[in-house]
Amino acid sequence: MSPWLPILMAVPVLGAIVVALLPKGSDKLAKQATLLVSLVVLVLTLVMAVQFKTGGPRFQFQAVYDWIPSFGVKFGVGVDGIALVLIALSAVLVPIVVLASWHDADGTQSADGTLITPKRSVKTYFSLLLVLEAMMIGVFASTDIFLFYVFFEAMLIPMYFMIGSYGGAQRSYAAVKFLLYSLFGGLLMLVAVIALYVVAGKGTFMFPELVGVIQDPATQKWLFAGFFIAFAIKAPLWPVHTWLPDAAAQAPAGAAVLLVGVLDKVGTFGMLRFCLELFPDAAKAFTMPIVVLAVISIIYGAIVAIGQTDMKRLIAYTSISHFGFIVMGVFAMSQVSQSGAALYMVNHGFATGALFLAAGFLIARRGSPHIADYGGVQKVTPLLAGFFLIAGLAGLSLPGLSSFVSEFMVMIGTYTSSAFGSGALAVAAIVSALAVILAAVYILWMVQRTLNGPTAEPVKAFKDLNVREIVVLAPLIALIIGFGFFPKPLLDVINPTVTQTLVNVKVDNPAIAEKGAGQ
Amino acid sequence: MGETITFWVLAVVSVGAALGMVFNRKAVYSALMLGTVMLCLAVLYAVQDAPFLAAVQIIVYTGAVMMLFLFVLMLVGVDSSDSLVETLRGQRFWAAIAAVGFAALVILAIGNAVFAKEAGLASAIGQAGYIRSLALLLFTKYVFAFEITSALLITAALGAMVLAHRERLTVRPSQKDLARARFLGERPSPLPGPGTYARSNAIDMPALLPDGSVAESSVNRYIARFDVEQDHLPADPKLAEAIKHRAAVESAEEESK
Amino acid sequence: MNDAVVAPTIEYGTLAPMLLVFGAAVVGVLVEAFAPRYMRKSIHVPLTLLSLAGAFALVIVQVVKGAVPTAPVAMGAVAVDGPSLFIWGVILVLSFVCVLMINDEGHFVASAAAVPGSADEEEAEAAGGSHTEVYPLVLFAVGGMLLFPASHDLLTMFVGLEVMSLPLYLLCGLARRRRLLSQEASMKYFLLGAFSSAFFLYGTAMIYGFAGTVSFTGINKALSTGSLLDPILLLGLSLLGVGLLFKIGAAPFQAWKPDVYQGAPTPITALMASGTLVAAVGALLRVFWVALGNLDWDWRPVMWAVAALTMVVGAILAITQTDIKRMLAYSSIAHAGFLLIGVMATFDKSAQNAKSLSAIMFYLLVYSITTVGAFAVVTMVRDPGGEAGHLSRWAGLGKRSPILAGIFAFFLLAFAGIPLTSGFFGKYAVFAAALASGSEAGDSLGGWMTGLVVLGVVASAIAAFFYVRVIVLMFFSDPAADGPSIAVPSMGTVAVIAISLLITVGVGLFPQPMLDLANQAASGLFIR
Amino acid sequence: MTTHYLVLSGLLFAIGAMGVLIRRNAIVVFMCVELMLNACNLAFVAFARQNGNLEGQIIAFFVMVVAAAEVVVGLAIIVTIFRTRRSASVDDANLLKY
Amino acid sequence: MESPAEIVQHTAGGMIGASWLMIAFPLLGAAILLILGRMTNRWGHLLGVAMSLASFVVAVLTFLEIIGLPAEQRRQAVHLYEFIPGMVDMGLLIDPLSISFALLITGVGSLIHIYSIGYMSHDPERRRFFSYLNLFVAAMLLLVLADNYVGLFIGWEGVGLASYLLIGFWQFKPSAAVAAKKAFIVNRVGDFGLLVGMFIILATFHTLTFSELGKQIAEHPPSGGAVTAIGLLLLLGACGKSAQLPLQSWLLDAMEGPTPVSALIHAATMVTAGVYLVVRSGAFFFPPDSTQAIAVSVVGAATLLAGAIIGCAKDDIKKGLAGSTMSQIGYMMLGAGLGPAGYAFAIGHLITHGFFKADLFLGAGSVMHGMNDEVNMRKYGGLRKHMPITFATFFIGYLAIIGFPLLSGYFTKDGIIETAVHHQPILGWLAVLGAGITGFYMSRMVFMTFFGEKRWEKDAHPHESPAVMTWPLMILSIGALFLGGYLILSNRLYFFLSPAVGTAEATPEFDFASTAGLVTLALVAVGAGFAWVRYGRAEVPAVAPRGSFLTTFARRDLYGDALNESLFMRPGQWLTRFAVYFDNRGIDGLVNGLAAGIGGTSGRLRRIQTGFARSYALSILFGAALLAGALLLVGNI
Repeated sequence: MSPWLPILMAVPVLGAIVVALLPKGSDKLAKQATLLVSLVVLVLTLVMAVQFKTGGPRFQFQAVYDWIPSFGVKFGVGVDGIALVLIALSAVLVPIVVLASWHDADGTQSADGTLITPKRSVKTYFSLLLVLEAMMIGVFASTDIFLFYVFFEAMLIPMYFMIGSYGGAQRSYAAVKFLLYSLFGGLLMLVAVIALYVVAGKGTFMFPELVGVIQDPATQKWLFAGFFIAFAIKAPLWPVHTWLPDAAAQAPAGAAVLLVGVLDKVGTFGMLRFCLELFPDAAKAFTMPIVVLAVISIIYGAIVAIGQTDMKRLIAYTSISHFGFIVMGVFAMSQVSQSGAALYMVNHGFATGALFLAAGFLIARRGSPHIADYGGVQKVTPLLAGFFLIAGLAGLSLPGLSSFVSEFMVMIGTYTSSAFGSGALAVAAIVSALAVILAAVYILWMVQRTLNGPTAEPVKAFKDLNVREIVVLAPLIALIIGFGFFPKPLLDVINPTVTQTLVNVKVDNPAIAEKGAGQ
Repeated sequence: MGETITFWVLAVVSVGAALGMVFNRKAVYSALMLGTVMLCLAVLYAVQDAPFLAAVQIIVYTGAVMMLFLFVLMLVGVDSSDSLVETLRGQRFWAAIAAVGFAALVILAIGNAVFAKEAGLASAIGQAGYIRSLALLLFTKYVFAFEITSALLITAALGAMVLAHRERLTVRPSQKDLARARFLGERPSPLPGPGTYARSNAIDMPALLPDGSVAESSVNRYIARFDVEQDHLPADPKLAEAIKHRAAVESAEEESK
Repeated sequence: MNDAVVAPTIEYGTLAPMLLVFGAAVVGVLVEAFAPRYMRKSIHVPLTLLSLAGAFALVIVQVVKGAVPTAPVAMGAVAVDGPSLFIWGVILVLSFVCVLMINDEGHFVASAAAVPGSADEEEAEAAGGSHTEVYPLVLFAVGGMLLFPASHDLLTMFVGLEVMSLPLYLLCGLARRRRLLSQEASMKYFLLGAFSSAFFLYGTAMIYGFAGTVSFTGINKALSTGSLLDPILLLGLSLLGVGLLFKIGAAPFQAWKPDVYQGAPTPITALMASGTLVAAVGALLRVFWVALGNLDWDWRPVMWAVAALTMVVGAILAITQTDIKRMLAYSSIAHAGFLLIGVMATFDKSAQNAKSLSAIMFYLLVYSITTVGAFAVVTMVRDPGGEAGHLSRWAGLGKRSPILAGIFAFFLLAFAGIPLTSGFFGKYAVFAAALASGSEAGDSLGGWMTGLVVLGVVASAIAAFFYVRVIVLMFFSDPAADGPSIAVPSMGTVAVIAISLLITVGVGLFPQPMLDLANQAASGLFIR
Repeated sequence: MTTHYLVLSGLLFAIGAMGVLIRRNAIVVFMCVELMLNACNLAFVAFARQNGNLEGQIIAFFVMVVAAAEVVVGLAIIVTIFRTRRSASVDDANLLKY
Repeated sequence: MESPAEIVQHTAGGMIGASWLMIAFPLLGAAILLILGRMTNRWGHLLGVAMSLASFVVAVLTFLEIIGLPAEQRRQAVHLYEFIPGMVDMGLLIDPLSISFALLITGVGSLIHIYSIGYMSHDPERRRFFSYLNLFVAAMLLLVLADNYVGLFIGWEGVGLASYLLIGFWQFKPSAAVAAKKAFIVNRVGDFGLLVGMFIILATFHTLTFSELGKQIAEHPPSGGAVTAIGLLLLLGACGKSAQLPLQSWLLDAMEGPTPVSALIHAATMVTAGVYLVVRSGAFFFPPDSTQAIAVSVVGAATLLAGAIIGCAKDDIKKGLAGSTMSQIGYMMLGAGLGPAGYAFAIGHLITHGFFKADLFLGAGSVMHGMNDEVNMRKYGGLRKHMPITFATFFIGYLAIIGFPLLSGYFTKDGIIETAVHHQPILGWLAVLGAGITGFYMSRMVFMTFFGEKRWEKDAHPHESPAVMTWPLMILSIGALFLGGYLILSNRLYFFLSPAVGTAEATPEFDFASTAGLVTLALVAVGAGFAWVRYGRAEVPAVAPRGSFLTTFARRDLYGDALNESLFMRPGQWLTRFAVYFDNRGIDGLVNGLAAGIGGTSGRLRRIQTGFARSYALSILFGAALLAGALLLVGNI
């Protein structure tokens, strides 16, 4: 019984309550309180993460309490390596998002004085944010599948309100679409969760006790499908991806970061932990179709991204492409590809986060997400442009930046996976590698149209990043570059979990480069 | 044998009457047809060793319930009759289909059921006798339902009160009040009657006062207005003028409302 | 001829909750008759509330004493078993809460007999009259609700049905505003209700013909002996089903529900949507599980179709509704479908059946409480002409009164079954019960149960759409310039909303205590 | 004979039901419902004799009482509606729809 | 033929152990300049130069330490840190090949840094320019020093990034922005090849580290198919970076960048990375006379001709030089495809080309500096008097590139040609032809710029550049004069490199009087003479005449862009448009359609709720009948 994870969840919830109960007109105090709480969570998370023993048992900091004995549901939390890094990702992103969203609810005016967004309740926004943080931590920390499901679904609500109340012009359409898509998938998963409980007959939802319990292949397939569809929608995988561009484009930049950076990771995280380990045979049986979908996502997302005229939508489509990589890595079922996929989840959070935030700052200055409304930004605001460019380069997985390592691992892990013998995975890896070209096209074309060229008239009035905005972007950029050259800390934490996953999936696919590493 | 004959006669009559009830345009006829059915059923009850029930059927149903229906019918308008045009598309067709289908199913079910020989009520009645047996059941086994039925009756009474009874909110003026009001008013005496004429016995003709002048107030002002609006004025210009004037008073009053 | 009649035994102690309610109703009528007009309300309100609270206390006493009888009481007319007591408790709480709402000004017509829009009506309104008969009528209805699911023979059940329904027919027509709608609702409810109870009665006749008795124990016994009269048994079964399914509003017998819910005064709608539903489901369970439990082989496939149709019809039709009460009515239809999934979750093992029963009762509890809360919020959003029923009037409510809108949104999320609300656990419990019973060995419906649950899930997703749409309207749309005003809530309404919210939140976070209650109540199943 | 009586009762019930569907006058509709209840009673009485117990007859009594109460309430409602609309047609009351 | 020496894991300290400083210095410089931003405006360029020089010093010291070692120990792998645990460790490989490159990069790089102080002195963003230059140097060093393909790839993309940033340095010019993007994207096509190549390497040999790879190949000689595939894919990568056919189109556009960039990146160093890649992988994947090796040579030969032809038609001095760069790298590739026999010449040409081409570019830059950034040679003329130092250095570079006997280019290029004629005669003779064309277009350039009448714009006041610019020119031209001879004669370079790249079957001998050499010289002379006739003696029209089909063909860059446009861009645009449409209308349309369908169903279905009590009753009766029917049916089954 380790108190770490319950505390990590309780702190933001309490913070949210405090923020919500602040008297009227204390907007500034609400912001500061939120920032403080999120920083406390960050510190706690880091302190906890330091104590994680890489060679230790799979789940650490476990805490299990009875919650609903009638249903066999426990409040069971604990983290393995992948969950740990994802929790850390959330804990890092939230304070950044808080800072980034500092004025989002205040109502903003564009350079020419027109009102872009009306004033909205600041307290609500920030308490929603904190609630979301608690749920994000909870969803990754749950070792009880039911609890996981609860967080998985409940997480939608704060995000729904953040999009719907604080988003752009089409926000209600986007919010509803987001919610219904996820809810639909979630409900199918609910059926699978119940069925898992019933079929397993163990009277518990605790993940460690359910691994390897379901043996019947047909049952496995059905349950797998139930889980997978939910995760595929969440991830989002082609062809159930169309909610993301709308949601991400309409959400305020901060919320978009959490949506794409963390929430969607739940999908791929779930695939890796639940789909694979609970239903190994089904996972193997479905690998090829899923990898095909993933490859389609990769290429298709990239191509559609090229054709976007709206920055945030463009970034969203790039994420679809990136999620394709993650899914491919997960299902290629090799140590390297899965480690790469897990690493990708983290790196993508930073990279896309930075990109969304930088784009958000840009949009906040102009009041328009349309690429065509910009031009020559670099000349006026070199700092903003610089950050934007680096974030963009991280988006195209430039070597030296963190996303490269993961993308490379995924592709090479997929190519070299011996899980299925056939060359199909190799073909998938090669086709997916085409995305490196497409990624250059979509990112650089956007950069060219926004940052470069003659300065557009409204852009001339732009102010460069202020201190707050620099503080928002700088840590992300630092992390992107740092992990780009030195991903080892993350990989060391991730690798044992992946190894364990592969053992549970019964795939004998050892680290391909053992020989190369033996120095 | 007697029962069979009774059954067939009454069955034909009751089904005919039931159909008559459904298909008769006039509501009153329908009510009477329903009464017929009920009477038939009463006889059939009697035939089936339920004489008490037969009596109750006649007293409660035919006597009370049907009367209630008839009263309400009178309240609503005795001669009200449905138009033959069906306004809901396909309603009759589907109603017929559904009813026939339902009847077919019921008859099919009953027909397929294999009944033993009727047990008869002799053993049930046994020593106690018919009425006493009924009472015994009613006051022992079904006493709770019996008691609860009272709630139903109270509800019914209460409901009728709520919906139909209009409570007086002001004190009804007594004759004294009315007389006092009359004498305090402008005209203690009654209004003059209209002038009636041998040929046309019309109440829209103003009376003539002994001096030959026209008594305007002798014509009801609503009627006067009607005449004006319908251009139904007498040929005599003096009378016509009086009616017009009277109508103008009515119009003015109407407007002031 | 002179054999003495043995006096019937009535277990007054056991029946006390019900008798108290009926007694209070009769006293209420007497108050109507003898108390001066100005005093009536001040007598009725405490009388009604105290009697309901007292009845609830009596239920609690019975539960605490553990004196749950194992045989039907009142000469076999009433079965006061665990489920009955649970349902009684729920109904009493709900009716208490609804009475708090009824107690508010402005829901009931000043003079029902006065023609709408006439001088009489104005006069009555000016005089500040109102129908205090409402209180005894509600008490009668509640008494019927208590009797209906607890009755142990079909006759008592029929009487209970009527006792429950007649006052509701009347109450539906007593709305103060939009009286034409209210009267129309009343008439429709009445005609269709009478029509359907005729079916119930015919079914009773058939069952009686089959079993020679209308007692559930007797019917159950007759079923096990087998007979050549199966066709009339099945006919009776289906017609009884018509009557009961009508009451819970299952398709294709759902048509009355939207019209009546929309037209009736909102507190009465709340009572119908909660209390009546609970009672009807209880009765349905008793008939289908107790009397006809051995016939599940026959009725479950048909019930499958009904449940599926009900969920789909409820969910799909709700999407295009523009009136909030009407939408909630359709939502109630969809929920009736979900409940039917639970009703079907019965098969051989009694342990599993107890779980299913507990799930249904839990669902009833959480759903009905949330419903009452939702309707209470509806009463507070007002236009000059009364409640602002049209959804477009709700636009931007979240901006003008965030707390109220937030609470309503929370109730809607609970309806949608979002985790961390009570509705989620309700839905979960029912689905889990269905899947578990479907996975029992030998259940011919096994896979079909899964299919039904999946269908239920799809319907939930569709249903979520219209709940979410209201939230969108309230929070994401800009308020209309002349939007509805929010009535200053009376203590009663505040209490209603607070209680519902508390339970919805509390059960959403910690469902275990309520589940324990339901489990305990369901553990012994029904008295057979 | 029981079968005969039951068939008759079934016919009457169906006729009553059909009447409910096709008549517009609320009072007549209600009469049709009464006819259906009467049909039930006939069945009860027939079954009472068939099964050799008096319960069917007792139930028939209850049905009559219930019917009477229902009639009172129903007619009161119809009268109220008539006062408001000057019409007793059930079709005229269709403000609530869709 | 002999394989390269085994790579030794470096253990001792010394300069080799500290060789990472080579990368660290410029990287630090770039980081400081980028992070501190405007604060460094005053001294930023000095820091940049200092860092580059520091790197050069480290390189020289390392070089000295290497040549102090016995030949078989000259390959030292320096382990830095664990990069991707279980797969790749980050480390440096210090061997003759890499150190040669390092010297070239830091040496020429430092000179260009110094030159840029002057060249960019008027640019307000000079500090940023230097940060990019430093970044480039760091990345390029990583590229050549990394001891594994991943490190190489990081450097590879790093130089791509620096190139992108520098081409687009004047990003406010749309043409520069477009050119930068184009360069990056075309390079990415090549990267795709490199990436997939790495997949196959890892899958086949379970390692990406050069040292391990060597052991693996030594132990299990690989089968043909995989190696051919790897080779061709690496070649694709090399083509992208080195602007070889068919990925050549970006280089000409890249001249949008400031001239020092063109000199450093697009002439001297980065574009030769492809050659480095081929040579570095040569021992593994390009066995002589294998399909892939021949492919390398063929690509080289084709490009050298194409570049030369393009060079003939350009009036823009930088584009002309860019064409020549393509062409010269073509020579290197041709040489690199010939195996160890050609490696020394290829690398030698690479080094000398680094000098003389940098010299030429900087010279061109100097000219532009004096001519208000005018690049059109038709508006030059007679400049030799006005900028004598520039002229002199440029002329030396010119002589070197056309292969004037005894100058640097003569030795290296002739070496390649001879080896090629020996091994692949057809390609060799094409190279000879190319040399002739080189003679023509380079002469044309010199004549148009420095000879003839002045054709300047009115406001042009040509003047010699400041010392900070001319000194580097002079140093470079010294290299252009003598370096080739030093490296090639007595096979100094060959023997120096052989531990790293292996040895040929027969040690190559430079033959002053080979047939090919003589023919080359003759052709060059003819070309130069023809150029004199056309551009030296005759008047050069200020506006380009229409010219023949061939001229147009060359001016249009051999229709490379047109080809790309019609083959890739347009279909790509259509595909993109279709995909966007499909996403909005197809997939989203389906989803929205489904939603609308449910809504529509609802809208129609709710009409059932007619509001008529009788209809409701009908539905009840129907329901009852259905229920009864169904139950009777079920009951009878």
